[in-house]
This record gives sequence, C-alpha cells and structure tokens, in this order.
Amino acid sequence: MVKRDINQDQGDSARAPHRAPFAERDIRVTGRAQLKPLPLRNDELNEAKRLELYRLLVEIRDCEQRAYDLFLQGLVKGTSHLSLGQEAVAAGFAGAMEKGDLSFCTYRGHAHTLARGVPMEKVLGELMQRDNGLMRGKGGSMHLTSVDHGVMGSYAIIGAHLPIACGAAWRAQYKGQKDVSVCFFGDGTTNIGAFHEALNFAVVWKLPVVFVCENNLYMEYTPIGEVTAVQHPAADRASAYGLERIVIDGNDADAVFRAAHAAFDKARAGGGPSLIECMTYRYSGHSRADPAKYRPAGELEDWQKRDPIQLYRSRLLAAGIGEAALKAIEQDSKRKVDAATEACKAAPPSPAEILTTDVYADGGWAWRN
Amino acid sequence: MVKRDINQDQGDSARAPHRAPFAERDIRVTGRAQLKPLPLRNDELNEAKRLELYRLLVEIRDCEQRAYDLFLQGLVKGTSHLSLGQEAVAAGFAGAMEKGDLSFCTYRGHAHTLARGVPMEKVLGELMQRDNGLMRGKGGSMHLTSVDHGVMGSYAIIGAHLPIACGAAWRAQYKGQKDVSVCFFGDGTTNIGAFHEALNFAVVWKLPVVFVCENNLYMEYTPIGEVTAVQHPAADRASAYGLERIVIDGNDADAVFRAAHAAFDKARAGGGPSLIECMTYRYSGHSRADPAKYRPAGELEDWQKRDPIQLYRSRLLAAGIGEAALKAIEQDSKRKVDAATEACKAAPPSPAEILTTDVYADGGWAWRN
Amino acid sequence: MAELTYRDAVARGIAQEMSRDPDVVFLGEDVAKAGGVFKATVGLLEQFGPQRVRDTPISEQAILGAAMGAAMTGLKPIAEIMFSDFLAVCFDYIANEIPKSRYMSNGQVKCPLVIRTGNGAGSRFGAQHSQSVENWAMMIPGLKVVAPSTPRDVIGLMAAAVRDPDPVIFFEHKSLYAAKGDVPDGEIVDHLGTAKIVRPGKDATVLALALMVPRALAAAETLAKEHAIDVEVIDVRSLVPLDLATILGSVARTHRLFTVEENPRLCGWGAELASIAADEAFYDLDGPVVRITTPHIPLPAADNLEDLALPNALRIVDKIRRSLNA
Amino acid sequence: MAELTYRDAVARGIAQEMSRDPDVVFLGEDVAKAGGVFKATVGLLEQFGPQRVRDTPISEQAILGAAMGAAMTGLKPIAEIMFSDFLAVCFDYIANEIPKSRYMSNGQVKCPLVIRTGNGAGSRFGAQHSQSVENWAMMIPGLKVVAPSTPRDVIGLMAAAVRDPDPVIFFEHKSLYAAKGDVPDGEIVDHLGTAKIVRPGKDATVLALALMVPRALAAAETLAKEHAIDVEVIDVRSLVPLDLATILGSVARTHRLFTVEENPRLCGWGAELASIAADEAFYDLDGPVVRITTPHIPLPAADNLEDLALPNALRIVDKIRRSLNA
Ligand SMILES: Cc1ncc(C[n+]2csc(CCOP(=O)(O)OP(=O)(O)O)c2C)c(N)n1
Ligand SMILES: Cc1ncc(C[n+]2csc(CCOP(=O)(O)OP(=O)(O)O)c2C)c(N)n1
Ligand SMILES: [Mg+2]
Ligand SMILES: [Mg+2]
Repeated sequence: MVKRDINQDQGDSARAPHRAPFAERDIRVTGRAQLKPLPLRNDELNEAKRLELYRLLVEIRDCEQRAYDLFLQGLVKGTSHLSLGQEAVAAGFAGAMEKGDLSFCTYRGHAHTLARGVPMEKVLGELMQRDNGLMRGKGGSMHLTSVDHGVMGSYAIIGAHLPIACGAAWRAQYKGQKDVSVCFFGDGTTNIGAFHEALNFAVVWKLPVVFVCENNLYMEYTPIGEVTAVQHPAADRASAYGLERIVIDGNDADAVFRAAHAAFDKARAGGGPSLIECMTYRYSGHSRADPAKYRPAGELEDWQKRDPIQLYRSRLLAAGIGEAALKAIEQDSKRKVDAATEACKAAPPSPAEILTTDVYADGGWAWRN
Repeated sequence: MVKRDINQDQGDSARAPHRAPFAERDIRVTGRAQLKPLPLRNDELNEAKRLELYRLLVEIRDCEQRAYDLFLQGLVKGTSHLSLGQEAVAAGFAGAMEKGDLSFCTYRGHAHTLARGVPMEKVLGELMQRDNGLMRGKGGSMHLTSVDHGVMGSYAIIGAHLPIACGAAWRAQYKGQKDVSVCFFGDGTTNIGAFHEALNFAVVWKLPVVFVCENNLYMEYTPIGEVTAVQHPAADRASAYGLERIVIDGNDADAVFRAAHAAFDKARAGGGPSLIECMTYRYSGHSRADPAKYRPAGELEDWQKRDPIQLYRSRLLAAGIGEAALKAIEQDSKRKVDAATEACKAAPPSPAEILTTDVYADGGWAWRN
Repeated sequence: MAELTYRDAVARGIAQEMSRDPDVVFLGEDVAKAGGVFKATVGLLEQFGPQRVRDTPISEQAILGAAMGAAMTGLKPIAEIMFSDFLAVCFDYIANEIPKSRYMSNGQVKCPLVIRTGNGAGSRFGAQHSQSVENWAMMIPGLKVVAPSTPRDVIGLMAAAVRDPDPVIFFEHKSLYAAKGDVPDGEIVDHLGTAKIVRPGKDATVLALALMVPRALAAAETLAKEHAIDVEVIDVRSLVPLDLATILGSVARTHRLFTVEENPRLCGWGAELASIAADEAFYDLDGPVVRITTPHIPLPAADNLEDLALPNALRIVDKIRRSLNA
Repeated sequence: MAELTYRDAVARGIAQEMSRDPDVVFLGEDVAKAGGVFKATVGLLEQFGPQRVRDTPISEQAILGAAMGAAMTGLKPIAEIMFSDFLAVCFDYIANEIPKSRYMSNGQVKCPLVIRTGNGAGSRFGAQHSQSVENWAMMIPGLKVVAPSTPRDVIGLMAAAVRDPDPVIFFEHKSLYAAKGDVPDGEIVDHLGTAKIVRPGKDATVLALALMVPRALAAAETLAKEHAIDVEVIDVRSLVPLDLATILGSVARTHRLFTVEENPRLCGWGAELASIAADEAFYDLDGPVVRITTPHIPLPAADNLEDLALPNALRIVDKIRRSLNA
C-alpha cells in the first residue's frame, strides 16, 4: 500500500502548480513525456530508497549548515560555496547512481560529494584545511575529490569539467563498461564555450554522460536572465545538440531521482547523453563572501516555502512512513555532524612536507635532475 | 520591364528544387518567411545592382583562379584558402553592405576582401608575399586586412573573430553609429566555444552584428555531418540564442543579397543580430596542400552544375540583360587580373627593416629602454 | 592627500579615466550592479550608467573579443577577467589576437585596451584561483604588462594604461586589495615602463613586483638591522616595457642581483630579468644571480601550506644573507 | 635500420605504442580518415580502427578535456592539437586542469596522456600558425615537456611519453616533418629528462631544441672550420624534466653558455636555462650567458622576413664568435 501511494504522489508533485512569485520563471516540467519510454521499475522508488533520499537530504543540509557555522567561527578558511536549498538535486542524482558511476562537480560540490558517501569529516576537514581533509588541505573546498567514491573532482574554472566528463564517458564506452558519468554545473555555466563543445562532442560520440544544470537563477551575483539569450539556459539549448528539452523541479527529490534514473538507463543502453535542467535556489550567498543583497525581497522566503527537505518530509509522512523513522534519520545526522566537527577541530593542520608531494606520479615535484 | 522580371525570378530560384545528389543534405530555404517583415525595396535589386553582383562574382572567380595558377607556378607562398565555388556568398553580402559596414573574415577571406573593393594587386601581392601586398607580406594570405575598405581583418584561429565582431558592433551601438558588423565563418566553426559565447553575447546585448555561416559541407577534410550533432550546424542552433532559423541557397547571389539586406535592415533598426547559414561548396581543396580526395565521386561535378556564376549569368540573360554587358564585365575582369599579376611579379620582396615595425603603436618593437 | 585602499584605488583610477574620455567603457562579470566580486568597481555603474559599465555573461572569450573589436573601432575598453587564472579560458585573445593584430595588419589595426585581473595568492583559494601569471603575458610579443604594488600606483598606472595606444594587461594583486596608502588629490597619471627604487641600498639589488614589494622591503629592513646588509629594492612595476636603465643601473652599483617573484619557478619574469643581467651585466656581477620564487608546484589551499609556498620576508632574508656571505 | 622521415616517425611511434597497449587511443581534428593535415598519422585508422583513432569536431577544449577524463579513468590518450598556436584556445586544460588535478586531489587523480602538436616556424603561415610555444608549457607546474629533433627521437620520446604516468606535451616541429634520419628496427623507447650531447666541444656550450639543433650543429661546423672555435652542442630534448646534470656538466667544462631558441625573446626556455646557469654555474662562467632567440615580435608571413626572424646558422656563428672574442 505504502509503495503505491508513494509512486502516485510523485506524479502529483511534478504537476503541482508553482506559487505566484515563480510564475515568471515558470518551472515547466516538459521532460516528463520523454521519461515515459523508460518508466521507473516499480521497485526503484520503494520505501528504503525514499528513506535513503531523505537521509541524504538531511545530512547534506546539516553538514552545509555546520560549514556555515564554522565559517562564522573563523574555522572554515578560504572560500566555500554552499548548496543549502539545492539538496534535492544532489540527493536525487546520487540516489539514482550506482557504485562505479562517476560524479564531476563544481566548487559548489560539497553536497554532491557527501551524497556519494564521502564521510562528513573528510569534507569538513578539507573546508577547515586540516590534515584529516579529503585532500589534506591541498585542494580546498572548491576541489573536493574522492576517487574511491566516484567523485572524480570538483572544478573551479567554469565549464571545464563538462569535456572532462565526456572523456570519462568515452573510456566507459571504449572499454564496454556500464558506468555513467554525471556532470553537475550551474545556470551561469551554460554561457561559456566549453559547455557548447562538450554537448556537441558528447552527442556526436554518443557518450554515456548526463549533464545536470542546477539552475539556481543566479551566476555569482547577476540574475541569469540578464545575461542569457533564452529563458532556460540549459534546456532551451538542448535542441542545438539534437537533445530533448528537459526541465524538472529541482526541489523535488523524487522528480530528480526519476529524471536521473531515466537518463542513466538511456546512457547505459547506449542511447547517449542527456541534459537536465533542475530549477532550484540557493539560500545563502554565492560564496562565503556574499551577503546576497541583490535578491529581490521575498524571493528567498518564497523558495523556502518549497524547501526540498520539508517538502520531502511531508510527502513521506503522507505516504505513511512513520515520524519515528524520519526522526531517527535526523538525529543520526546531527550526531554525525557533531562527531565530524569534533574530529576536525582536533585534527592538526597539514604538515609542511606535503607542500611538494604529488605534483608528479613519482610522488614528488622534481622537474630536474 | 526588365526590372520586374528580375525581381520575379529571384523567388523562382529560391524555390527551385535541388538535384538528387543534394537530397540528403537538402537545402531548405526556411529563412524566406522570416524575410517577409522586411521586404526588399523595389529599387534594391535593380539592373545596376545586379550587374555589380555579377562583376563581383566574376572578379572573385578570376582572381581566385589566378591565385591557384600562381601557386602552381610556385609564386604564391605559404598557404592559401580559395573560395572558388563560394563566390555568391561574398558577392551577395558585400553587394548589400554600405560604406562603413565592417567585414570580419577567416583565412578563407580573399573573396570577402576583394568584394569590399580592395584592389586585386593588393590581395595577390600579399599572397605572393611581396612588398606591394596589402600588409607588405607581414600578415600573409590568412590575415588579409584593409581597414580603409572596412575589412577589419581575417582571422586564422577558428571562431576567434565572432566575439571580435561583437565588439565592433558594440562600438556602433554605443556611439549611435549605423554601421553593421558582418562576420563570415565556416560550418566547422560552429562547434567551437567562441561561436557559442559570441552568439549569446550578441543577442543579450542586442548588437548590430550579422553572423554568416558558409556551409561548404566540410571542415578541413572531415564532412561536417560526421562531427556535428545537428544537420544544419548554424541554423539548427539559432533557437539556442532566441534567433530565427535561416538557411539560404549560398550559390544564388540574389538569395544571398536579399537575406543580407534583411539582416542589415534589422540590425540598423536596433533589432539585434542574425545568423544566416548559406549552403555552398568549395571547388578546390581546403588549402593549397589539399587535393580533396575525401570527396565522394560526382559531388564536385554536381555542385558545379549549380555554379554561382553560370547560374547568375543565365538569370541575367533571361531577365533581358544583354550578352554584351556581361562580356564587358568578363573582359574587364581578365584585364584587371592580368594587370594585377604583372604588377605583383614586378614587385620587390618586403624589405628587411619592416620585420620589426608596428609591433607597438609607436611603430617599433622596443619592449625595453 | 588621502588614505585609500588599493581596492578603492581601482575604482578611482577607472573613474578618473571614464570621466575624462567618453570612449572609455568597462565590462566584465558582476562588475556593474554588484561592483565586482572584489568590490573594486563599486560605484562605477551609478556614476557612468549602464551603457558604459556593463555586466556580461560568464563568457571570457566574448569579453576579451568584444573588448578587442571595440578597441579596433574607436573605443577604449577596460575589461575585467575576474581571476587571472581565467586568462587561460580566453588565452587565444591574450596570445594570438589582441597582441598580433597590429603587426599582422602592418599597422592598420590598433588595439588600445586594458585587461585588468585579480592576480596572486594569499586568499587560500587553491590551485585554480591563486596563481601569479604575469609571465603568461610577458612572454607574448605585442602586449604591455604592469602590476602595481600601491594604491597610488594603481591609479597612476591605470591612467597610463588606459591612455596608452597599445593593449595593456593590468595585474591587481588580490592580497593587496585591503592594503592602504596615501594618494594625492586630483588627477594622477603615471608612466608605463618605469621601475621605482623604493629603497636605496648598496650591497645588492632586489627586484620585486606587486605583493612581493612589501615583502622585499620588510626583508631589507631585517637585513639592514640584523645583518648589516644594505640592499636596494626596486619595484619593477612594469614588465613590458621594462625599465632596464634603472634595473641594470642599480646592478652596476650593487654588483649583486636577486629577484623576488610569485611566479612558479620555471620561465617566470625573474628568469627573464636574471638572464638579461647574466648577459648584459655579467662583468658587473660579483656573485650568482639568485631567483627567489614560488616553487614549481600548483598552489595548495591550506593557509599554512600556501604561506610556505610564497616567498616571504624570512626566506628572502635567508637567501640573500647566505648568498652574500657565501 | 631504415631511413625514415620525422613525419613517418610520428605515425610509427604512435603505432608502436598502440600495438603494445590497447588502452592507448588517439583523437584529434582530421587525424583519422585524412591521416592528419601534416600527414603524420596516415595509416593509424586502418591499423587500429575507428574506436581507437577518432576524428573530432573543431573543439579543442573538448579534445583535451576528453583526453583528460579518459586518462583519469584508465585510458592513455594521445590528443593532437593541430598547430601549437591553438593551445591558446584550450589553454585552461594545459594550465589549470591537466597539470593540477593530481596535486589538488592529493595524489588521487592521475593524468597519463600525451598532447602532440605541430610547433614552430618556417612554413610562411604567419603569426597565428608559426609560433614556437614550448615555454607556454614549461612554465606550468605539473606538465612534462619534450621536443624531439630527429626521427629516432620522435619514436623513442613518443614511447617514453605514452608510457609516462604524467601528462606530456610533445612538440613536433613542422619544419622537421620532411627531415630524414636513420632509425633502428624494432621497438624504440627513450627516456624523458635526458639531454644529448650531439657534438662534443670545449670552448662553449650551446643548448638547442628541435629545429634549432641542426642549425646549431651547422653553426658549430662553421665555427670550427672558419674560426677555430670548438663548441659543444646539446640537444636539450626534454624541458621538463630537465637534464641539468648534462647541461651544467658541460658548462663546467666549457665555461661559456649560449642558448639557441625559437621562442620569442621574453620568458623563453632560454631565459630559464640561462638564469639557472647564472645562479648555479656562476663561478664556472668565463663570460656572459648569451641567448640567441627569435626577436620579441609576432612572426611575419613573408619568407624572407620569417627567415630573418628565426635564429639561423649565420646568426649563431656571429653571436658566438663575437662573444667569445670580446
Ligand atoms: C571561467 C570562469 N569564469 C568565472 C568564474 C568565477 N565564477 C565562479 S562561480 C561563478 C558563477 C557561476 O554560476 P553558475 O554556473 O550559475 O553556478 P552557481 O554558482 O550558481 O552554482 C563565477 C562567475 C570562474 N570560476 N571561472
Ligand atoms: C582553433 C583552431 N582549430 C583548428 C584550426 C585548423 N583549421 C583551419 S581551417 C579548419 C576547418 C574550418 O572549417 P570551416 O569552419 O567549415 O571553414 P572552411 O575552411 O570550410 O571555410 C581547421 C580545422 C584552426 N585554424 N583553429
Ligand atoms: Mg547559478
Ligand atoms: Mg567548411
């Protein structure tokens, strides 16, 4: 019973009309028709998967919030770019990925990294630039990488990783491996040259790569609509590469999961790339330096009313999942974040000797004899 | 009487079905509907203009053919990229341009340079790398530039000049000047990042720039269809920038002229950029090094049956323009080419002292005191 | 005379030139409404309006291409590339288009523009947002290259760059934006191609640029106080044109040369200056020419590691002391 | 042993490695069906099939990005960038992505790939197709950089590059493609980071690379015959890693150093090598370190002008003779 209900309300949520403030940037879920030829198997979005998605949502939220708090305490150094408000994209995609699938992220990559199973301590440690960090402080928050978890890097030059994801997908195609490369990027990224080259390349070579545009309405401080020739910066360009136009509600973890799943199935079946535009919103400023004063009054609050976590929580409750199960996830998440924080605070800074390690494959940096 | 006839058969030619060999790459003239809101004034394609277009076609053909002959004689040095077969694009656009309008060309730019009125001697001199060349041999055939004629440079890095043309158009917009910047490039160029950035930028800033894709079916040696996600590499991307899809018969000088004229009118009226894809074919190889063996048998011959000069000649005769007028143009052209050739052969090589001139605005190259 | 930050000097320098010449226009990402991600261009939009101060898409090739096209046809654009690391995504314009068009056209095409960009380390941003890349520009024939170290020089060199008929790459050091300095009232116009002896000395010549200038000066004080070594510190300021009269003149007096640079080791501007000295001032030199550089590694994000990577006063003191005593 | 052109050596080198290792794949513009615009990769498509030898769109960023992603995940791609000048349109991959990923990830990410590219002048192609840009790669930490001067070295260094676990930029000189040389039969595998003394001598050390090697050798003959000057010529071959043992060892014997490079004057590899010598070999040196370079100008198209721009045997002889006799 529960299962059927759950599957029903996915459709409902995808059809739910958006509130007035969003009317102008209307989230048109035109991708649905296209999802039909590859329907979800009934067992995909079952209770266990849903609880997993909820856990991802909550853990990402808590960890990002903690990163923000630590920044206020002066413990996160350098810059950092949070995904508060955008958790459903990370959760939905990671939830649909299989072990061996590869993620390519941007500087706004904590969420995607966590979602693939990288421990919070590793992520927070890197943000705090400690020796226990994912890259021992050498990369910093913008370059989170965990090859063991399929997180093939976070890239801080806009657009650079789209072609790189193509390359990983080419390897899968060449070797007959079944993994999919998933590449996350923002709305602003659609206006840079590498976006265009990667999309065309991926289609011509029919690569198993999925391009995911998280449209949070802004580049750094400039509204995307002011610098883009079309309304939907990614989806309205899909036809330029012979791809289908897909825009989904990026605050709805189920909608994201389903779109991801369909795209992955297509990729694994040799059907080539997909481009998915997820409408979402970031609650904080672009980076830790940004108070986000450029946002019109009320915009944040309106989006918060469609908070991905609250939205998903209500849905699970309505679907008959007990409050206790959700509470357990929430408490567990808090414990994890606290434990990770303490571990990071106790961790030493990176030792001086790693300054010059791993420039080359021999482990060192010698450019001369 | 003659005038009316002439205007009539333009429509006919645009509608003429293409012969079987082209069926696969069908030239669909879908731009015509869109041209309607800006109809040609009756006096635009009058007899004088048509004779001018014919003169341009013939002179470009003769000059390019001569360049080829001189290459065979070892007198053209370096590389060179001919427009034999593509003359109607250059003639049609230049014929529609006004003094002050600006051309931005590629390495395949002899035709566009000649079409703006640059003397043959200057062009051939540069190809022969003599002191009488347009840039005294310093630029070479790939960089023909004549600021006095509005030829703002020929660019040899694929795609680089699209953003540059935007900049020139931005100046016109900012200063309230009425000139249009026209940017010519090939089909292969549509897959490079700068294409994408320029198109989006031009539309967002509503710049008076016209992008002209000369689709000659090949990049250097690779058929464009093998490396492009859509059939019409430029036109099928227009919608990604909110632009109308325009594909025209690039071997029909009248069709080119009309499309150019409409786009220029739109640009001058503040309506922003256009993107026009002209279907055409190059008779020779990509560059002087290329025997073009990769072409399927018969393809060249089929296109030659729709030779832009023969096509236009027949049309003018049918429209009542006398054979004598055409012959006069043809003979005059031969005389010009011969005179230019002789002048170039007699011209000295560039003197050593210009090796280091004009690196900086002071005329010299001093990077130190 | 007023105290000003390096950051505010950028806006003042640009404003000075935009007020003077209506052909000066300014474009970049987030530069107009938001005043720039480093807040270095706050107020320009309000003062000069949206036709002259323009936000762009994230399209660095379009930014530099548009600046070039505008410069060729009569404007004097200032283009911002937010971080100098991003010069790599529009490097064709830096290397092949902007610097070569005048030469290739035999003098027909001009390109009077300024590309200003946030350069250098110290912000713990990691390997793709911290590089010092003056050498990327210096190595390209046809460009001019400056890197001011004080608020006053920011204004004066910005004015000189905007008025210059050639393309100028203007490196602002991110770690200097908050630095303060006295700036005279009224118009300030400096000269490209002039180095400044910022501390006279007799025992060795120390060449530095941008953030390395205050560090070299601090090192000089320590060397003087603690080691009785009196070095001359020169703020090179302009890599192209290069003021070799001042630099080689100093070496002729001190007989020793040290360069202090943030470029990673290989092919930095220090290599160029050192090798010029090794040729033209060989017989003036009493000892090795020593380059003090960032090691040849990508930059780490962690603060302690980043601090270790860059030349600092301690390392400069140490290197110079050992070399002079050797 | 067979006589082979430098051009054919490229295809043979690639074929040798593709035969050995199925993870070696090759991509670029017009490289497969057409065999490359320089005809340096003719036959590879036929031999290894369309899955391993692939034509790409004109999308240099996609080419290098795809090579990088493939390298990160298990392939060993060879990517062609047709002319080295075009490295500017994909420079982000050269400067920020490929060389930094291993370091930033603290060793997690590997990037074993080869980027081969047609470098250098002599074809009268003008300023955007003739540059010698080894220094663009040498200045970036994390890359390895080689530039062979003979057919044999093409094969051996290509093998070494493909087998190397780090990214290697492989500069082929366009003006050497037609050059012939003896090549042994069978597998040839060389070592990165090894310079070669191609002519022993005692009066001065001359460092050269690629096309400059035969010119330096020709100059050496003239110097010996006409001026009784006996110079040692070293083919540097590998800029990173750099064989300073060989180079500085030679300087210690000859006491003079000349570099002959095609890079334009400022911040070329010659500057790096000269400044290393001016530091580490200062007390070995009996006279100035002299760089013989292309002047700091964009390259002209006209044959006589282009010939004037590049260092040639005459200029090398003249410079060395004057400097040694000074
Ligand atoms: C090539 C390049 N240009 C500019 C930047 C600076 N920058 C960093 S993030 C950003 C905005 C990106 O916007 P979007 O793609 O929408 O991603 P979001 O930050 O909203 O997730 C910009 C301009 C950069 N990192 N790289
Ligand atoms: C960035 C860059 N990549 C590659 C080249 C080499 N190249 C020169 S012309 C050409 C083909 C261009 O094809 P297209 O745009 O169709 O123009 P056409 O030559 O057919 O007129 C290529 C790949 C180049 N000049 N610049
Ligand atoms: Mg965004
Ligand atoms: Mg073409």
